[in-house]
Parts: sequence; C-alpha cells; structure tokens
Amino acid sequence: MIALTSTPIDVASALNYLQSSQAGAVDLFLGVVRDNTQNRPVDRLEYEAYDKMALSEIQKIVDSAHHRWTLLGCVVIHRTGTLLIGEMAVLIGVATAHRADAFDACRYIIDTIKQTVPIWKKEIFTDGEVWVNAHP
Amino acid sequence: MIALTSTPIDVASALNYLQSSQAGAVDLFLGVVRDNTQNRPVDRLEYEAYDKMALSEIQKIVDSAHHRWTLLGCVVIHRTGTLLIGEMAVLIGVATAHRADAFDACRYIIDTIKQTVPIWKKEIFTDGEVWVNAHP
Amino acid sequence: MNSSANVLLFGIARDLTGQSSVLVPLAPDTRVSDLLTTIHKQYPALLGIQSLLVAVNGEYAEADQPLTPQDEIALIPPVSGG
Amino acid sequence: MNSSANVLLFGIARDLTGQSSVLVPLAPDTRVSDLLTTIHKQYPALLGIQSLLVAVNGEYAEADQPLTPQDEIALIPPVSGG
Repeated sequence: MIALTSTPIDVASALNYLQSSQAGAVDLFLGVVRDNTQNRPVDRLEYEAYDKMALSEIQKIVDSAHHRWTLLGCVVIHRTGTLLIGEMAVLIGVATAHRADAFDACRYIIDTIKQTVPIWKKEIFTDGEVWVNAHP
Repeated sequence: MIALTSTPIDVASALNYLQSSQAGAVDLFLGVVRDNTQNRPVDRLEYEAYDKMALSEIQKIVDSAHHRWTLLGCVVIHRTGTLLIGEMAVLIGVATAHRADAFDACRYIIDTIKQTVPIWKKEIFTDGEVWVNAHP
Repeated sequence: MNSSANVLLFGIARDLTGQSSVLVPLAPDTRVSDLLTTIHKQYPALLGIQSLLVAVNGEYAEADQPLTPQDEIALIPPVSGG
Repeated sequence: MNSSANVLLFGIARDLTGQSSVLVPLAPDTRVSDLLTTIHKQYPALLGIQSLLVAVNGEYAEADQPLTPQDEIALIPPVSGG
C-alpha cells in the first residue's frame, strides 16, 4: 500500500494491512515532526508533494525493495500539508519472515525516499521559514 | 517501559509512551508468530520466562542502548504463555532525534534480547513440539 | 511554429517565482537543458536553488531529453520528504 | 551441616525432569560447577540440552562462583525469546 494523505496517518490500519501468517517480523518506521532543527525551535512543518510523481517514485522504491528482499507486505504513507510537533510525517512498514530483512528493507525505503521522491518540507520557525535542502 | 505480559501487546499505548517533542524518528520492531519454521507448519508457540531475571536482563540491554545512543524513549514488551499464528510475541520501540539511531538501537535491543534474556519458546507443530535452540 | 510549455513549480521554486506554474516558449528541438536555460533567464531567482532537476511526464529527465508541447514538465528542487 | 538448594527449572529443563524445581544437596564450598555436576548425576536427561547456564540471584554466574543456601539458583537452558 502506497499513499499520500492530508489527514493523520493511522498506524493500526497500516499494521492490519501488514498481517501475514508467514510474517515473523514487522519493522515500522515513523518519521515525526520534532520541535527543533539544529537547536532552532520549529513551530510547524509544511509538506508539499508532486503527487502523481511522488507515488510513482515511491512505487519504484518499493518494487526495488521487493526485488532485493523477500517482503510479505510493505506500506508507505506520507503526509502532506501542515504538520505540528509530534505528528507523523511518514510511516514505512515492512513484514518479512525474518527480522534482518525487515530492518534492512525498511531502512532502505526511508533512506531512498529522502533522496528521490518529489516531496518538499518547509520548516517554519518562530522567526522565519526555510525549504529544507533547497539552499547551497 | 519494560514489561512481560500474558495478554496481547498494545501497539498504540507503546507508541503513546514513545511520544516526545524532540523525537524525529521512531522505530518499532514487532516479532510475530509465523505459521512455519523451516517449512514445518507451526500450530502455536508457548513462551515461558524467568520473569524477575528476564526483566533485569532486558533492563541491562536498554541501559546499554541508552549508553550507546541518545534515546528519547524506549519500550520493550514481551509476551508469555500461548501465542497463535499472527500474534505479537515482542515489541521493541525506540524514539530518537534522528533515524539512524532509532534503527541501530532497535536492532541491537532485539538481537541482544535473543541472546541473553531468560525467555524460552516452545514451537508446537501439528506432529510434535520442540524447545527452540535447546538441542545440539 | 511557436509553442510553449506549462512548467509545474513546487516548493522553493514556487515560492521564488510566486507561481505554481509558468509558461515557457518551446522552440522545436528544445531539450531539457535548453528549457532550464530559458527558465533561469526568465526567473533568475531560481539560480539560488541548490539544484534543479526536470521531470517529464512524471519521470526524472536527462539534460539532453527532447521536449514536446504535449509533455507534462515539472521543475524538481532538492527533495526533502520523510 | 547438611543443607540443600532449591534449583528453579525452566523450559526444556523443566520438561526433561518433569519438575519446575529440584532440591540439590549443597555441601559447604559448593560452587556453580559442582552444582551442575550433581544435578547432571541426579538427572542425566539434562545432559541432552545444548548448554546449561546457572543464574544466582537473577544474574548469570561463573563456574567458580560459591553458592549458599540463601541464594536463588536457576538453571538457564539456551534462551529463545523474541
């Protein structure tokens, strides 16, 4: 399951989707909005996506993970819009027979999402704002 | 939070416990009962613990993880008793500022639990049963 | 024949131009690198972005990829999802 | 003075002896290795376990650790949690 959503991510339904009688391991990674970036206090984040391409780039990453590991299930959900401190920005969930594959695949997916998927994050501080990674 | 429990593990309350305004990453590992071991069909598992020592050995592992990484929160919950296919045997949850620490600490904790914590698992097949790791 | 392409802008590119898309003249045989040159002339502020890739029909495009007026074209500033 | 220790058994050790604890004579100066020797004589079936550690008061004990009747002693077969 791959989705972009402007409403809060539901962990329970993601876990439900990952249920498999062959699964011995589930690794779930949650990216969360934290209250600071390099000690500068963050007020909120705004996520923007090129939806169609973001979904197809995530699909490529998931396909590549399926190619590298034997995955029994895989969920990627990314929030868009305004997110407050403590809110979940992204959920990656992977179910496998054995735990090493779950950890490796989950980590690969989040690392690669951060490199290739057209989603942009603006950090809004109390005294300004910045598009992350945009400036030299 | 460290716990042994004979009732189903509640993911939502574990996540709730891991909430921290400084957390940017949460890694959650779930060990689940799968329907086979080396292609032999499993009917159910029975977990037994030397409770007092299991809790103190888990505490040592969590302390050591806190020593190696900066953890904002850590949850370890292990089931005991009879578990059916698809049930969660163990939950490890780690909250950190950055994701690499969450993955590394979570993996370290589950790997070490499997090596040192006095908990024993009996696999019950349709045609027999075996204490895992007990025989040469 | 003079045609043009509607180029989608996101994130900092949208903020710097104040527009979510811009019309760019598209001469015959225009390639991705030509489009970038044209856009940078039209909107010099975009030169302040660390890197700017181009997506054509939802796929990252190479600099020498030819463009047609039917293509969906987007500028991709450095991504920062997750 | 003849004393004895109540040794807790778990997992396969409990299954092989049919008991969740066994009383083992504890002569003065008995060490962990002596206890294991005594138990293995009393319950030879336990020799079939891949490895058998001893915990004293909830901590893994070395072979030369001395035992007293006040200690909580447990046999620890290979663990398999998680």
